[in-house]
This record gives sequence, structure tokens and C-alpha cells, in this order.
Amino acid sequence: MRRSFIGTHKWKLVLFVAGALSAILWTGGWDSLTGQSGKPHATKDTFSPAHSSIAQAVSHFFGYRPNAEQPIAFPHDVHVGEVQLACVDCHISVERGPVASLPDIRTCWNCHAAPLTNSKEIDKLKTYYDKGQDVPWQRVWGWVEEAHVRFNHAPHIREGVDCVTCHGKVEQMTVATKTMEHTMEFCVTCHREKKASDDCVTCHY
Amino acid sequence: MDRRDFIKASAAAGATATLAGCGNPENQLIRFIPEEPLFPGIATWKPSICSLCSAGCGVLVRVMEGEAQVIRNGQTGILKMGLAKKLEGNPDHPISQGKICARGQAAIQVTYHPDRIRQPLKRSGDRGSGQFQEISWDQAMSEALSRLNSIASSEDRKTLGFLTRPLSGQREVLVSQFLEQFGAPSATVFEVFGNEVLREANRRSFGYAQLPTFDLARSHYVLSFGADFLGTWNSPVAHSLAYGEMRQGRPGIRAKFVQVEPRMSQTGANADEWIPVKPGTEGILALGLAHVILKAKLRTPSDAARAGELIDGWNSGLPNYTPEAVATRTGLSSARIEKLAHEFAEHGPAVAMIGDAPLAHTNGMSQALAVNALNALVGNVGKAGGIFFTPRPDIGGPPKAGRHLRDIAADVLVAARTPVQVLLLNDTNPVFGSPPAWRVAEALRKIPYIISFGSFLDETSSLADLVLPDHSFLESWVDAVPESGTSMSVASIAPPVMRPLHQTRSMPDVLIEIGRQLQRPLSLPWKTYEEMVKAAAEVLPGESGSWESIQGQGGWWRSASMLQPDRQTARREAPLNDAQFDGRAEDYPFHFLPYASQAFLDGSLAHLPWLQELPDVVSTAMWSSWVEINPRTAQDLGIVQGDMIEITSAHGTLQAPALLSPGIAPDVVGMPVGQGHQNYTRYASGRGANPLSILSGVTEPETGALAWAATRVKVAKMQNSGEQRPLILFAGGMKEHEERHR
Amino acid sequence: MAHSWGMSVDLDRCTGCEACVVACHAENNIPTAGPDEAARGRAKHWMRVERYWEGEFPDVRLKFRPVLCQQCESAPCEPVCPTYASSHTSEGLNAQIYNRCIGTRYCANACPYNVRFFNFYNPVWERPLDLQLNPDVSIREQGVMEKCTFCVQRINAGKIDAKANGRELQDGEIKPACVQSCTANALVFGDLNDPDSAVSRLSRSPRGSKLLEEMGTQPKVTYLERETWHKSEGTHRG
Amino acid sequence: MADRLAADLLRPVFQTSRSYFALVGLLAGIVLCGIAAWGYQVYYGFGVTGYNWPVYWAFHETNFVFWIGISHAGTLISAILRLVNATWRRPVTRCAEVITAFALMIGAMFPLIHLGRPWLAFYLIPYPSERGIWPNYRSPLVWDFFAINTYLLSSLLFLALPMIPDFAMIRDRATGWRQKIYSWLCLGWQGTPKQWHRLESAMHIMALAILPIAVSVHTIVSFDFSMAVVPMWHSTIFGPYFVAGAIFSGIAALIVVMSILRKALHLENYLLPLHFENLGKLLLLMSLLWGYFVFNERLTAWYGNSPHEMNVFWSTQSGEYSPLFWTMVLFNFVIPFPLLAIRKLRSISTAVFASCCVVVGMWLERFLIIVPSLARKSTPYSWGTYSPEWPEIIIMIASFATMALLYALVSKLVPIISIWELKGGKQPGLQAAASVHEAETAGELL
Repeated sequence: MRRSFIGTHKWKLVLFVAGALSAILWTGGWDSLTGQSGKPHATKDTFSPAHSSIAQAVSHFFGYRPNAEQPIAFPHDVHVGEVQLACVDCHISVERGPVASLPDIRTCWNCHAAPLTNSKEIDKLKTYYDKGQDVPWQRVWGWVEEAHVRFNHAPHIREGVDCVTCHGKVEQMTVATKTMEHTMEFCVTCHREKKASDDCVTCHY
Repeated sequence: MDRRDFIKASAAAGATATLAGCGNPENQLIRFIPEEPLFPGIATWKPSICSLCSAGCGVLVRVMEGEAQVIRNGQTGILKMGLAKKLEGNPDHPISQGKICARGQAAIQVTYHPDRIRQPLKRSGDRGSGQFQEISWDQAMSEALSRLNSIASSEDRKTLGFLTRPLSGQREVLVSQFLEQFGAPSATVFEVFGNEVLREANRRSFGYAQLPTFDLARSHYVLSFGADFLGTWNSPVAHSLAYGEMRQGRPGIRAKFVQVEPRMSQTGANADEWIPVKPGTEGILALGLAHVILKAKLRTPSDAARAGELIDGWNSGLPNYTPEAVATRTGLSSARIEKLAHEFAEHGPAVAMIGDAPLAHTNGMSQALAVNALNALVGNVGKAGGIFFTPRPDIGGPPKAGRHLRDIAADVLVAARTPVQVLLLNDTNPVFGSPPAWRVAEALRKIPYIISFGSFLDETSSLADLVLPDHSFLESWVDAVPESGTSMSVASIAPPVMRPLHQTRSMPDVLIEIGRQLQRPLSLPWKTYEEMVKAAAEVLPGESGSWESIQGQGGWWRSASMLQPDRQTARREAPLNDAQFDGRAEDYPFHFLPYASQAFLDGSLAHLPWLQELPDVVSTAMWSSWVEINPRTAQDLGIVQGDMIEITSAHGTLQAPALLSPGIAPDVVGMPVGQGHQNYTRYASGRGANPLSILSGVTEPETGALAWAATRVKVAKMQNSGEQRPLILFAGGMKEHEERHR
Repeated sequence: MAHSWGMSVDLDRCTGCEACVVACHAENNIPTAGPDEAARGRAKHWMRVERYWEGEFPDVRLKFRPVLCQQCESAPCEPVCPTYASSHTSEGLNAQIYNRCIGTRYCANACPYNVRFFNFYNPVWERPLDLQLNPDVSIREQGVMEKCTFCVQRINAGKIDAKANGRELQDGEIKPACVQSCTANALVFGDLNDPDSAVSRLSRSPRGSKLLEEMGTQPKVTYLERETWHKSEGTHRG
Repeated sequence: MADRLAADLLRPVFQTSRSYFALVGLLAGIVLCGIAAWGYQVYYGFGVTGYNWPVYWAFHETNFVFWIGISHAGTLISAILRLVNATWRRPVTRCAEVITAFALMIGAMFPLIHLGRPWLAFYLIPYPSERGIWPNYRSPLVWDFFAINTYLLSSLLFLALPMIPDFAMIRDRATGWRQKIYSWLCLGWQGTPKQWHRLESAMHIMALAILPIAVSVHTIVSFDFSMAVVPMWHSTIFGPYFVAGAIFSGIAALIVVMSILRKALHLENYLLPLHFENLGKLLLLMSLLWGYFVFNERLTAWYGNSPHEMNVFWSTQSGEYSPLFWTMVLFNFVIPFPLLAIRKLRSISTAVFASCCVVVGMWLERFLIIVPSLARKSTPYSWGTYSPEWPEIIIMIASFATMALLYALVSKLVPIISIWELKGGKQPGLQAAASVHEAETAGELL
């Protein structure tokens, strides 16, 4: 009799706990509960570095960023390998400032205005250009916001760090992909070898 | 050039960096092709001119590549463009010399303000209902033109009105030419804390109708009558720079600085000696000092020349201003007056200045003349360490003064068919800033058609029928000819530092455009404002073809000889009369002292969040308005810190929290101007109370300037504290060493 | 030789104009709390101008004192942090490493100057105000402690620039936002290890003193006391 | 006799009333609310609490110190009583030790709850990471981390060891799933003399070892405050002051709990007035000791007259915190002292009343140590104030509910009074041994 009581009720209890917790984590159901509408962040036309979803928060916690999906399958191997362009020809501010910079469509158009080869990727480029739009390249490298890394390309290049050291053999890739993880160990090891400062504020500020 | 170089060059013209993170909604929006060469992550510094007040400080703007959401040919998308990131002073500029004030630092938020008007608006609801609909520029321009064409007949043209904030440089020239050629009366300038009185006084005393420049850096004794010259008055940045030098810039020399005012301002806090006098008696004190100086034969009456002759009884040694007489009138001890006079005369070069409240009494003019005479007496006019007048380059004629706003309002209200059919409104807010007695709002509602160039909807522009939003100063050609603050001759000129963020057009360009498209086109010789500024710059003396260098450094300046006061004799003036106050002392026991707030000036900056959250340096209040009241007075009235109190004048009443401040006279209540907007963006609307709303319409008789310090009030603690307006203070303690607790 | 960054604040020059306060907000992406949160003590000002009243009317004085992180040489905030988020750099800065901060707020309690501020929420900027954000400074998220960094981003940029041009850093070349904006040149920043730098000379001034010196925090900010005027000394003091 | 004893004490283990489920359900509900409130705080940020600049520590930290203090009830007391071999201790020790274990668990939650980014709490654990960064061993918070874990571990052992024989007893009486569980729990206890001997000596060692640990833990907790140069925190007296306060509040909590059990589980025959009187005497002693410490702390601060400290001092004596302060004095000294000192007044109910006062008073004491100092630090410009919002209040209520819940649950698992100890030392064990021996000989006979 008593046991049946437990038997019939313990699962309800468990479900109640689970339900309550998930309610806290996943929904804005608080607003109805607490009557405080318009929570401090994530209102529509405001900017906040907050995560858009719990899922994103979790993936950031583990330092995971989804791989970039490029609108155009840009073949680095062709441009670097065959055409013999240097990285800095397109990533123009890499030697001058913190950001390497992604080229915009005008850069592509300098050569591709004339149909060099016929491929459907180049057709995609043309359609963008005709619509007066830029190519929405997605960023491949970089850190999550929470890493608070302020990386500066220029000084590394001045010190003769080769692009390959951190970005892998791009000249053999088609679309650039993350071939190595830029963990703190990765950076610090090199800094210590090269006798560069390993103060936290060298990169985190 | 070979292909590689070609690529380099062109790539330079279009570098981008994707700052957008993953899952960012912008990624879904289309991306426009950038319109300018950009180097992401690399800052460039471009000159501009701060346009928040009329000091005209030159600034440098830090511009970096960023992603803005813009509209291009009706389509919303992301555009990589150069964005202003920070304002700093322009080191080469004679006035700012690399510095700008707190307001200038915050000026960048004007451009990025979320409530900026993003494209032309047409009134859709009733007047003042604040209901507008967004329309295209073509539509807007045709609306405006049809209205202006409708008053094309020679008689009607007089019914075009132009109401504006004080303009400078070519904007001023353009507006006056536009109105002149249209056949309309010249523009009416409205400004709460204007300096017409002092300009006129300076014209009479020294022959220059402009604000004085003070050589504080070389002065040994500074005596200021009410002028908040380090905070809000005249050219604060230039003053602060000089003040620093005056204090610690000269080895072995440190000037004394005395401030005379009934309420301790930010400036007064820095004084070596702070002297509270009865409101409206500053000029009497000045003449009292002159009396002592003359009596002690430290100077002779003739030293003051013309400035002295203007004062009644000057040559007879001001017999009515004996220390004893002055003591009774000002509330100081005669001994202190004697001491002050001797210090002032003996520690030259000494300079006296007058500004703000002392000029805003009914006797403001004669008070200014008295201080001018005192300056002249110690012979510091046009001398090192004294006062002088900034020589101004001759580009554009002297401004023609329009009619007084109060008179226009009166005419509109009495006339059957109003004398103003169409009103052009440029970035001024008289509905907020003028006393109720002038009935400005009422008059504006009666005007058939109002076109506003404002960037924000405020109390006045929300009465408009058509809004043609102006660029922010960072997006437009800016130029200014500063009136004071430097010994050099300056014409500040700067191109836009960034592309417009919204669908706006700069006011001067719109005026030129209208002028060209009118049925009877005006013969304005320029197609754009840029051309006009360029043309003006051509005539500036100096090596020609310096247009690039002018743009590069943000203006033109060269040292010029100081202007010497003209010494021709003047007619005698009436004696210095006592200040008249509105409201009988029995009914209204307190002097009401509104003052320009350090953050918001006259309230035109209350929409900037940084300034709202900036703790006022004296009260440490944020996001709130308050009434400063002496602790003893408060005790008598049973008021404690933060109580809601009611301030009542003969013209209205307001409610605000009390702030107990030891730095204010017991018979004076002070209140900062700036809060109390009914309708001025999300940050300022419905916040605090507006002291100007209970002022009397009393003016200084000779210039018609508003005597904003001439109102008396009574103070009462609110019994049924109806609407609570919290007093948000940043600071906890008042004193560094709290006295022993009981 | 390693740098040791320090600042001097001349209280005789400071006019209380608060340009430094707004300049700091503009440079360091400090969010605006808004009226409600400000009323609850959540307003952030890395740089503040403290004001203290002395005496009563009419013989009343008002003193201003700009207060920012004193970048103490022996900083109370550093040993108490369990994760080294608050730590000392080789150039004598009290670094606050946001990504290492778990939000115990112990450092803020230990700091006698109360110059450390906690992120009670994720910061918010109402569009398009976010376009003003400085890309050289990271945005601090909820639960993280933050404070004045002496504009370390400008220090790093200055050093990188000097190295790129193969020269030594000049005195006065690096200016934090507050120092740059100070309208009366009351704030001076520089290297205390360089005996000839402006800040070193000022720090040795007889007017100089440190804030809460008795606590042994060895601040690197020196306050030069306000002087008083004596008739006797006239205009020319020795 | 032994059977009646066992029957009485094991009744709760085998019989469960509906009202019990109702109680557990209620408590669980409150606990869930607490968890929810914490989730809310984590999700939206600390801004939902009353915390502000400059009062960055308040309710959560108060509860932390308070619960760690409560935890000194059991272990310390029972250890002392064991060592001095006070026979009257026997019915008391276990429910005391149970308090310790649970109070510690609850207390240890608050350092996590009070974090701005609790998901990074693992930074406190020393593990080799590619970052090559370890926890900062100079930080009192890290000392806490180790101290509390050590204390929790040892007091769990101290609690579990003497339970073994009782588990065995339940095993012998139980059937089905319970038998399985308890036969696992009692680690194959047979009650052989060897086992008895080991248990006894183990208990003795633990009792000795746990004393210094208990003292050190609360001393280290006090270091969280006394190590920082904050007015009225930076004091050499805090170590002993905190320990005394801890034992004080611990005994009070113990008395309250005992009285509740006495009523709820009908243990009138086991928890006798004697126990309440003896514990009451202890409480009286601690009350005097506590008063002595407070007097010392206050007097030296006042006499020293350092301006920074005086601002805090006066804000508690006569300022905005004075009502709380004088309530604390009332509850911790003025009320308990006469009730416990005057023989005529001594009774179970008075002891319980006094204890309730002390529990409340000691909570206030923790609050008054933490908050006023932060609100009145050295630069008057940055003075502030604090008033709690509902999240931290709910979390606090939930912490008390957690205590009650865990206690209710554990009273189902083990007799809350150690049966074998009550039976008096080793006799049952000897009997058991004897019976076994008989069985063996019988076996030989067969």
C-alpha cells in the first residue's frame, strides 16, 4: 500500500523537477512568472554580446564555433598555388593592423570581370556583382567573445611568423578550413619560445 | 603597372573584415558593396568641429571600418563603412588645443542616437500629437516647395519666418542670403543662455559687440562675477586650458582666483575665495571695488577711459559706492570689500569677468558695464593677462539681427492673419526654453505651416508639419568662426568624417536646393554647401590653393594683432539701478536661480545617455533633476535630502526632489536646466522638471534678453507626494571626514 | 628596461569638468546602466570625480578628486583572487583578465578605493549606438569584474607602433583616454622607471601624496595637493 | 528491553505516514523554488538580486558563514563528548553529526551560488591545463575550497562509521529491496569482536582528528574577511571569534533539531530533559564566550578610534544597522543568558526558545559582520547601502528547507539515535560473538 504510493508518485516528482529546471533554462517564462517584462538584454533592437540561445552558450563554453559555410567555394589552391598570388594581395591589412581583412567583391572583380575560366562559382560571383551586392564571406578563424582575445596580426608578421604557422597550408586548400586549434597553449608555447611577453594583458584586454 | 600591383591597389580600395559573430542576425541581411577605401582595424583621424555649443572647438575624429545597417535604393542591408569611434580635441586648433569638454566627448552619440529621425517626416496626426509618417525626400521637397511657392507674392514673402539656434560661419551667411533674396525678414535667433547683454555692453565700453577673450594663462588675479567659465560659459575648454597654466603653469607664480556668486558652481568650487553676494548686486560690488581703488589713488578715473565714462559718477570717484554703502547692499563686510579691492589693484595683471546670472537680471546691462569699467580701470584691456577680443577673418558680412521671438509670438497671437505663414525651424527648442509668459507654443500652433530641420523630435519640432532631418555634424561639412577663446584669427572648416547613416540631408544643401527649385529661383551662386565653404575659404588671406591643407588640419588660423578698444568718448549713462525681481518678497521669499547644467547646457543635450548618466560633479546626481537648497533653510521648512518639494512662482509650479547643498545662500534655491522634457527621445522624455517653465517673462530692457535669474519663488514640502521623482545620486558621503556621530 | 606605468593628478589644475569620465566611457565600451539600474547602484564609472564639502555656508569649500584604479604596486585585489583574474603585469599594471574571472567579487571588497565594478547584466546598447563601440577593447559580459586598465589597449598599440618604427617609446607618447581629454592638463601619464619622464618629476613633487597611503597599497597614482594663495607670497613665490 | 528499544527507534525506518510524504513534498517544493531562484539569477545575471556597488557580498555570503557555523554542532560536540566519554551523549551524537554533514553540504553550496559565473567554478580545482595556470593559493577562497572539502569528507566518515552496526540491525529485520540496500550499506558487518574493536579504535582516531579540522575550517572561513584590509574585517580576533560563534549557533541548532525529533518521532523516552539541560549549559557557556568576543571586538575598535573603522562602528551601533545590531545582542545574550542561567527557568521549552533566538541572532551576526563594512569603506564618496531582493531571500529560505528535507529523508534510512551505542558499549557485540561461537560448536556436534 505504502510502496504503491511511492510507486505512483515518485515519477511525477521527477518530472516536476525536470520540468521546472528546463523551464528556468530554456524559456523566458520568467517574465510571466515574475511579471517583469522586457528583461535587461536581448530586446529586439538592441545590441548585446549575450548568447542568442542556451545551446550557443554551451557550445561557446566548450570553445566550439560552427565551421564556416562559404557562399562561394573559393579555391585558395588555385589563387595561391597556380596564380601565385600572395596572401597579402587580398588580405590587405594583415601587415598593417590587427585584422587580416576579407576581400570584398571589388577585389575579385578586378580579375573576374573578364571571364577567366567558366565555373558556376564564378557565375555566383557575377550574380552577386550584378545585384550590387558583396559576397557574404563567413569568418573561418577567430575566438569566441568570451575568450577576450585581442589578436594583432601585424606585429607577428613583422617578427617573421609565417601565415602557415597558424593557418596551415592554405595553398593546398580549396575553401579555407580550420586545420588547427588556436588554444592558449598554442599561442603561449610560441610566445615563450620566441621570448615574447606572456603577460595576460598582451592578448587579453 | 603589372597585375599584382593592380590587385594590391584595388584591393586596398575594398578591404573588409567580418566582425559579425556566429548566429548574428546581420548575417541574414544582404551586404552592399563598400563605397570607400577601408582598412579594417586601422584607425584614421579626421578633423571636424564640435557643434554642440557655439565655442567651436576643433576636434579629431577616430574613424574605423565597421558594419552599419543602412538603406540603399529602398533596400536594407549591411554596408562596410568608416564609422566615427571617438572624438578628441584637435591639437592644432587654437581654441581646443587637443582638448574637448565632457559634452564634446559625448557628442558622438548624436550621430548614433537610436531616436534620430532617419528620413523625412510628414505630420499625420494633429499638431503636437507627435504622429508623423515617413515620406521620401522627393515627396518632402515638393511639399516644402509648394508651400514656399504659395507665398511667392512680394507681400506674402515677408510671411516666411526662420527660427534658429545661433549660427556661425557660412551657415549664417547662407541663411541670411536665402532669406534676403526670398524677401523675408532676417532670421530670429533663440538661445536660453544667450550673451546679447554682454555683447552690447562690450560694444559700448570697448567698441566690439562680441564676447571677450581672457588671457588667464598670464593673469595674476582673476575676479569672476558669476561666470561659470570653467563649466558652461563662453569657451570653457579654452578657459580650462588657460586655467591650468594660471594655477601651475608658471614656476613660482600662482594667480589668485575669486568667484562672486550666490550659488557655488563648478567654477566657484575651484576659487581660492568664494564670495556669495545678494543676487543682482554683483555690479554694485564691482563699482564698490572701483571706488576703493580710486579713493586710494591706486588708479585715476581717466585710466578707465570710455568704459569709465559710461558709469554715472565715475569721474567724481563714485561717491555712492563707499564700502559701507556697498556692504549693506551686497551683504558683504566693508573690510572684505577694501581687502578685495586692494588685492585686485595690486596684484596685476588682474582680470575681472562677468557672465551667466549677473547678466540675467533686469540690471544686467549696467552690471556688465560696471565690470567692464573695473577692467578698464586696472588697465588690462588688450593687455597680456587681461581681456581682449578675438579678431575674426572677414568671410561673410556681420549678422543682421532678426526680430525678438517674444514679439513675433505676440504678433502671431493678436493678428487675424498671422504675419508668419511658413516657419523654418532650425535646431532650436523655444517651446522648452522660453518662459510661459511669452506664449511661444501657443503662437507656433497658430502658424499655418512649420518646416523643421531638426534631427530629433523635441517639444518644438514635434509641432512641425514637415521634418527635413539634417545630417549630424560628423556627416556634414562644418565651419565656424569662433567669437572668443583665442588670440588668433580662426576660421574652422572641415569635411564630413563619415557617410550619412540614415536618409538625411544637410540643412544648407537643402536650402540651396530649395532656392534653385523655387518658381522664382534665388540666385545663390553655389550648387552645394561644399562649394560655398570652398569659395569662402578661397578669400581667406594666406597662400592660395591651401584648400587641401585647410581640410587636412580642420580650418584656417593665423596669429593677428589684438584688437585694441577704441577710445572715443561716450555719452553718460543712467546710474546702476537695482535689479527688479518678479514676485513680491513677502509672497515669494526665495530667489530662483536656474543655471546651465554641466551635462545638458540649456537642455539640448539631455538626449545623450552618456551625459544623463554622468554624475553632476557638484551634486553627483544622475538621470534626475533636483533643487539645491541650503541645509539651514531646509531644516526650517522640514525638508530632508530627497524630499519632493514644490517650487511655486507667480507663473507656475514645479516639483522636484530636494538636494541639501552647503554651497547655496539661504535665500536662494538653485536648479539645473536641462531635464523636464515632455518629448525629447527615450532618454530625456518625462524625466525631472524644467525650471524654465516657471520663469517670468521679464527681460533686460535694453537688449530684450530673457532675465532668467529675476524670478522669485516660494518653496514647500509636498504633503501628498504625488508623482515621486527619485533623486539618483552616485555618491554616498558628502564630506571626506564625517563629523563624530552622536 | 621594463616600464612602470604611473599617473599624476594635479588637484590644483583639476576643474572638475568630468571630460575624463565621458572620455573613459567612449574609449572603453562602458555600458550605460540606465536610470533604474543607476538608482540601484549599478552605474559604472571607471573614472570618477569625487567631490567633498568642507565647512558650512558661507565659509564653504568644495574639493574635487578624480579617482580611478590606483594600479597599486602591492594591490589588495590581487592576492585574494582565487583564479589569478586579477594579477600583476611585468609593467606594474593591475590586470583584470575577464576570461579568467569567475565573479567572486572578492577583489572589489578588498579594494579600498572601490574602483572595481561588477557586470550585473550583459551590457546593452540600443542600436545603432553599438556602432560607436571601440573594437580594440573587449566587451565584458555578465558576471565579470572590470576596472580601469590605464587604457592598456593604447599602451600595447603604442609599444607595437614604436617597435614597428624601430624606436624607443617617447615620454607622453602614450596617453590614456582620460589623460588625453583632461582640459586643464591635470592628468599626466608616463613611465615611472624613467626618472626624467614628466610623471616621474611630478610624482616627486613636495605637493605629492598617495590616496590612502597608510594602507600600504603603494599606488602608482600621485595626487598633487591644491595650493592656497597667501597675500604675503604675492605673485612671486620662491 | 533491547527489542523495545530497537522497535521504538526503528519504527520511523519501517513505518511511513502520509503526513510524512506531505512534509517531504512541501519541503521539496520549497527547495525547487530555491533552485529556480538561483537559475533565474544565473540566467539574467546578478542584477536581479539586491547586490550593488559597493556592497558586493551580502545574503549569500551570510548564509555561507551561517551554515558552516551550524555545521560545528555535531562533529565537534560529539567528538568532544566521545573523548571525555560522557555517557549521556549517546542519544545525542548521531543527530548532531547528521546536522554537521548536511549543514556543510548546504554551506558549501553558497560559494557556488554567489559566483557571477558559476559554470567556471572548476577554475578553483587544481588540474593541469594547457593554460599552465593553477588556482591562486594565496587566496582565502582557495583555502576555503580545500578546508571545507576536507571537513566534509571527514565528518561524513565520522557520521558513517557508527552507523554500520545499526545498518546491520536493519538488514537483519528488513526484507526485499531494503535488505539488499542495507546489506550493502553495512559492509558485511558481522559484529565480530575484531570488527567491534576496529570500529571503536577508528571512532577514537576520527574523534581526535576531527577536532583540529573543525577548528581550522571556521578559522579559515573567518580569513575570508580578516585577510582583507576592510574596516572592521581586518581583525586578529576573527579566528576564535568565528569558531566560538560557530559552536554557539551549532549547539543552538542541535537543541532545536532534537526537540523537533523528540516530538515528531516520539523519542520522549530517549531524549530526556537531562540532555537538554546539559546542552543548555554548553549553550550558556558559549553565549558568555560569544558576548566576551563581541565586547572585545567592539571595544578595541572603538578605543582605537581609527576613522575608517569608526564609520562602520557607528553605522552598526547607532546608524542604519543599529536595529539589527541590538536585536542580535538581545537574541544572542540578553534573552538566552537568564533562561539558561537561572535554574528555576531551566526546562526543555525554555532551552528550545533560547536556541531559536540564538539561531536567528547568529544569522544577524554574520550579516552585520559582512555588509556594514562593505557599505562604509574608506572613501565616503563610494558609500552605499544594501537591501535584499526576492531571489536571495528565496534561496535563503530554501537552504533551511533543504536542511529539513535531508533530515526527513535520513530519518527514513537510519535510526536517528544510535541504537547500539544506546544499548551501552559492547555488550550486544559480545552477545553476538557468543551466539556465533555457539553456532559453530553446534555445527561440530552435528
